[in-house]
Amino acid sequence: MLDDAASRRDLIKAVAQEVIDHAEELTALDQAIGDGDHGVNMKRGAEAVLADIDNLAEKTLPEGLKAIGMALVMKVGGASGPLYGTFFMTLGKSLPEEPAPADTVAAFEAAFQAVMARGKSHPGQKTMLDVLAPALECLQADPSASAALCTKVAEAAEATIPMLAEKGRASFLGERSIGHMDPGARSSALIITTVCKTLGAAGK
Amino acid sequence: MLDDAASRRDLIKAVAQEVIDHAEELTALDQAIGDGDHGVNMKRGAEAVLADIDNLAEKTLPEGLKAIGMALVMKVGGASGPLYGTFFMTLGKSLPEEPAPADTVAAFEAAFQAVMARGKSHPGQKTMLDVLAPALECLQADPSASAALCTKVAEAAEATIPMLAEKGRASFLGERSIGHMDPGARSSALIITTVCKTLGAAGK
Amino acid sequence: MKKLINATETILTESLDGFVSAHRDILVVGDEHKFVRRASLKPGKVALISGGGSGHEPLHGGFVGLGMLDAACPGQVFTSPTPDQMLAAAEAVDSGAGTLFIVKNYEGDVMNFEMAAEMATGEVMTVLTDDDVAVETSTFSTGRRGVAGTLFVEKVLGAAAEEGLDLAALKALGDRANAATRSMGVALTSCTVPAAGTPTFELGEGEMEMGVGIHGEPGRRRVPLTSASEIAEEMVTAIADDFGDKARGEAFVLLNGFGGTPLMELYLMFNAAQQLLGRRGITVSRCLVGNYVTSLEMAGCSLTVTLLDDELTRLWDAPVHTPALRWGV
Amino acid sequence: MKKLINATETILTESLDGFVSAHRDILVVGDEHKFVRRASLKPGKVALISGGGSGHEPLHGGFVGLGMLDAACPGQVFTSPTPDQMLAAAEAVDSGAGTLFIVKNYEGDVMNFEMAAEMATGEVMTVLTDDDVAVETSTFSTGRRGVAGTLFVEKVLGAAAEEGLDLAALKALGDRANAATRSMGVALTSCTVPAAGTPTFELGEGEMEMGVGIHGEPGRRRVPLTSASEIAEEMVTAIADDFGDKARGEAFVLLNGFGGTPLMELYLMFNAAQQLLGRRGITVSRCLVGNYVTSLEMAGCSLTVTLLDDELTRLWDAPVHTPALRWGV
Ligand SMILES: Nc1ncnc2c1ncn2[C@@H]1O[C@H](COP(=O)(O)OP(=O)(O)O)[C@@H](O)[C@H]1O
Ligand SMILES: Nc1ncnc2c1ncn2[C@@H]1O[C@H](COP(=O)(O)OP(=O)(O)O)[C@@H](O)[C@H]1O
Ligand SMILES: [Mg+2]
Ligand SMILES: [Mg+2]
Ligand SMILES: [Mg+2]
Ligand SMILES: [Mg+2]
Repeated sequence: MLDDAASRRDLIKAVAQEVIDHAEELTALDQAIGDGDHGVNMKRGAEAVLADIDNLAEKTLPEGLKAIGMALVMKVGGASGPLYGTFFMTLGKSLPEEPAPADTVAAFEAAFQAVMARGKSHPGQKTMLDVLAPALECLQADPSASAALCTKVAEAAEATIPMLAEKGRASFLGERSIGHMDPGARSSALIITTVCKTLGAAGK
Repeated sequence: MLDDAASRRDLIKAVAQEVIDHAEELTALDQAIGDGDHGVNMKRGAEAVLADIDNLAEKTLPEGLKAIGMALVMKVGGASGPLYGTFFMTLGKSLPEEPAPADTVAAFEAAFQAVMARGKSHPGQKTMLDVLAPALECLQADPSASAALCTKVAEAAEATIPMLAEKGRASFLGERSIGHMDPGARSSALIITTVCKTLGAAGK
Repeated sequence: MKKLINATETILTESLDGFVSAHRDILVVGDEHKFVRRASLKPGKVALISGGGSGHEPLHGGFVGLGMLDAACPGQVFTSPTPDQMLAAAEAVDSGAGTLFIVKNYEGDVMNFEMAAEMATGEVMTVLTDDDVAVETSTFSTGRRGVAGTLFVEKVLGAAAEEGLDLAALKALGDRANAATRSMGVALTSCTVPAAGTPTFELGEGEMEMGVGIHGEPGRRRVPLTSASEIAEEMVTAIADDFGDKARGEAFVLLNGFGGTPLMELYLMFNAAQQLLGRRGITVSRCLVGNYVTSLEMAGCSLTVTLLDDELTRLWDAPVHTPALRWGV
Repeated sequence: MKKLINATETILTESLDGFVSAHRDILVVGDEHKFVRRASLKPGKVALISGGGSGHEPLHGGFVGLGMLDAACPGQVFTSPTPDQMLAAAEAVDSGAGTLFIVKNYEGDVMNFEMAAEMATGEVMTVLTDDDVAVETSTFSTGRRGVAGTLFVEKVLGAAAEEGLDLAALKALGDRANAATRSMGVALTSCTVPAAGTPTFELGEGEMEMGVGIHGEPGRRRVPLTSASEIAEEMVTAIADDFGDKARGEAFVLLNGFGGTPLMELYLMFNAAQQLLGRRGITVSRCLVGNYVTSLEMAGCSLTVTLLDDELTRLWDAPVHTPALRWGV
């Protein structure tokens, strides 16, 4: 899986494009309970990754992920930059060059822990962690259950709607944060779903 | 005519009240081709006059007019303050204590000239002068033709609509000043009409 | 209308109370709020007095202090002050060397200051500013408006008065500074006079008012909103064309916000204007970017260019200590 | 969206070009517009670096210069800058005495500065500002936001660094200044992030957002617009209650405009706030009224109160020469 540059390139391309295509939706979500830049931020990161895609695809999977993480840290800014950056950098650091399914689950868990450490946060606070946590559980239950994972993350993003934000800008809203989907949860769901679909379509 | 304090008081009251009642209309006219304060300015002047009405009515007609003019100069500001102030001050300076109709016409003419001098302006430039000038003509033709005067000034104010402004803020608009009534023309018409009606109603 | 006020009748006095209190180290307010003046006057100096309708803050009150104005008379919003205000101010700050009125060329201001000058006892001269090239004078008899360039005139006159220049020389200097100055403005939104309660004009979502004045009075023409560079180009062209052959050498530039435009955009406009001026041989050697001559909350900006000579540059650089401009002290 | 721009992608760089050009006597811009810094550094002085999302101008770039910051890192509009910016800035201005980051307490800013501190080679300490009492901390774990009070912290740190205070002492001073500072804001209109193109929030004609942040992020509650005095009362009460027993004595007050409110209204609000503070035994001995920590073109204002002691007052009064604050030099 992802053992040649072309397939890595396809995956990077698909995920970046999905983020760019949903930038306005993410911004609209952030306008409701944040400061209205999440889509713009993620798009800037995705464009930076696309601009360097050939180079990134040439790298080994771990090195490529680290480089993507660093690009996000240096380009996205805001809260999501360090968080997604940390996620991908840790993923890269934790994966062997030719990962078995169990390695992927372990790396995902390490990356999830690193995001919690960076954000001083945990699931239940209406953030991207509320998508990453169930995704991890799902992977732990069955690393190859791609369809189940897609369903799970979509539900998890929806499930942030009735939550009360305790982290991120939405937390300043208190009770008024209830009733809106968390933008970071939505972007996480988009990314995970696209990864699943792209790998699934490639039959991998 | 106007030879007792009570009748002078009634006249002052009627004119000031008419201006106050039309403040919003005058402001709206000034918003279209000026800076949106003519009604506010005139109202401020009228209120200052009302606040001192007993004192003003006690004075002789010439002295009362001079005092009204001075109050307008010191309270109205803008272009209309010095112009209306000059008009009433000159009227007061030019009238004898018990004016005959011819004295009134002469005083009106003097006041009209003084406004032109103060404003460095003349009729035809889309200003209050375009009401004052036909009013003077009308008075010169027949000093007692009160109904004709009322019709005349109303028409004259209307007639400023198609004019191109060459004085006052509206002049900055150039061609775009065409199609709107001049606010100062409207306030002049209001004042003259109210004077006629009040004196007429009092049978004087 | 959404404003931080208590009542439209008391805006001016409440605001002035806050203003003089915030700057009580350098300013005092006159009886009945007729004027604000420098707390400490310089004996033997010509008194410089300006004023005009309120709503252009920091102009003029924000320019009262060492090295600039001695007093400023605030009228109601967008309405010229009245002669009693100038008379009271002149009485309070005239130290015997005469008084110079600095008046923006609007008929209301001109007539009210004129009446004050006629009534004043001491010697009075007047400098009229009329820097707004948006007004195409030839067609009308009112002449050009005095707008943001007035700041430059007040600054150099203040410096020269501090140096001891006499009344006639100051009058000549003021006329010269004004003659070296041109401005042009654009509005993206209207403003609302508090007592009127509704916007002075309406601009569509995609429109701008090119050549707007500082009272939200309409401008040259209403056109579709274009890019910052195109707007800067139109302003620079109008100003440079008006200067004609003289348009070259060192200049002072004021990129002035009307109140509702973020500083970020003003610096962006300054950047565009400076480049365009450079291409025409005008080098910006002194500048100011910010909200200095405003129209309440109107969005938009004006560009002012003054062609400098050594004397004007030296007077601009001279120390100043007012609420809105301060350096060298 | 009506803005004086060319393209949303280039606003920041074009604006920064104009900014450093207008202030080229005191500032330079770093490679790739990563930061702006003082043109002349003081050897042996602790380097003070701040930064944050753009759109709050003059904060922070406008406070770079003698007696205040050494460098500021501008992020995209309302978006924290990235660690490479702080690293590049630190490299450019660190003269060996260590670097102090001054960071407004927003998770984005905190995390990005934190990553920069982890990656930096020299010694780095951080002062977090969190003066916004609108955020009722007890219920949430993010803590209070850093808002307009940051200006005061940056000013006194700048003065103390100029005097030669070492890194640890500056960190302690910054924490103390922040702890003595409280702010509260209100918005009458929203603002529009250029890249988003639509207003961040919608407020009805008769509504205001009480306790708003400086990013147009919603506040404590949306309530009907009331009078200036009532708004001032709510702000003063929130701040004084939060100070508790300490709420007395001399204070610095910043009546800060968010960008779209005329100076006239800001002075009026200052007047109201000063009176209300006076009744509670707080005397305004130092103040600033104007647009200093803005949210693009948002209408509204914030009140900041810092309880002063002799050291803070002396440091506030010390000379400063930056684009937005200048005195004593
Ligand atoms: N401490 C945190 N831990 C986890 N996720 C967070 C945290 N703070 C913010 N987020 C996520 O980041 C998203 C906002 O990202 P973005 O809008 O790009 O940054 P900013 O809030 O700085 O404007 C939120 O929707 C939330 O999912
Ligand atoms: N030079 C002038 N001569 C005669 N009337 C004038 C002149 N300038 C202005 N006006 C009159 O004054 C009116 C405007 O008054 P107002 O709105 O109160 O003052 P301002 O124009 O200073 O805001 C105009 O409608 C016009 O009739
Ligand atoms: Mg955001
Ligand atoms: Mg008017
Ligand atoms: Mg007016
Ligand atoms: Mg943000």
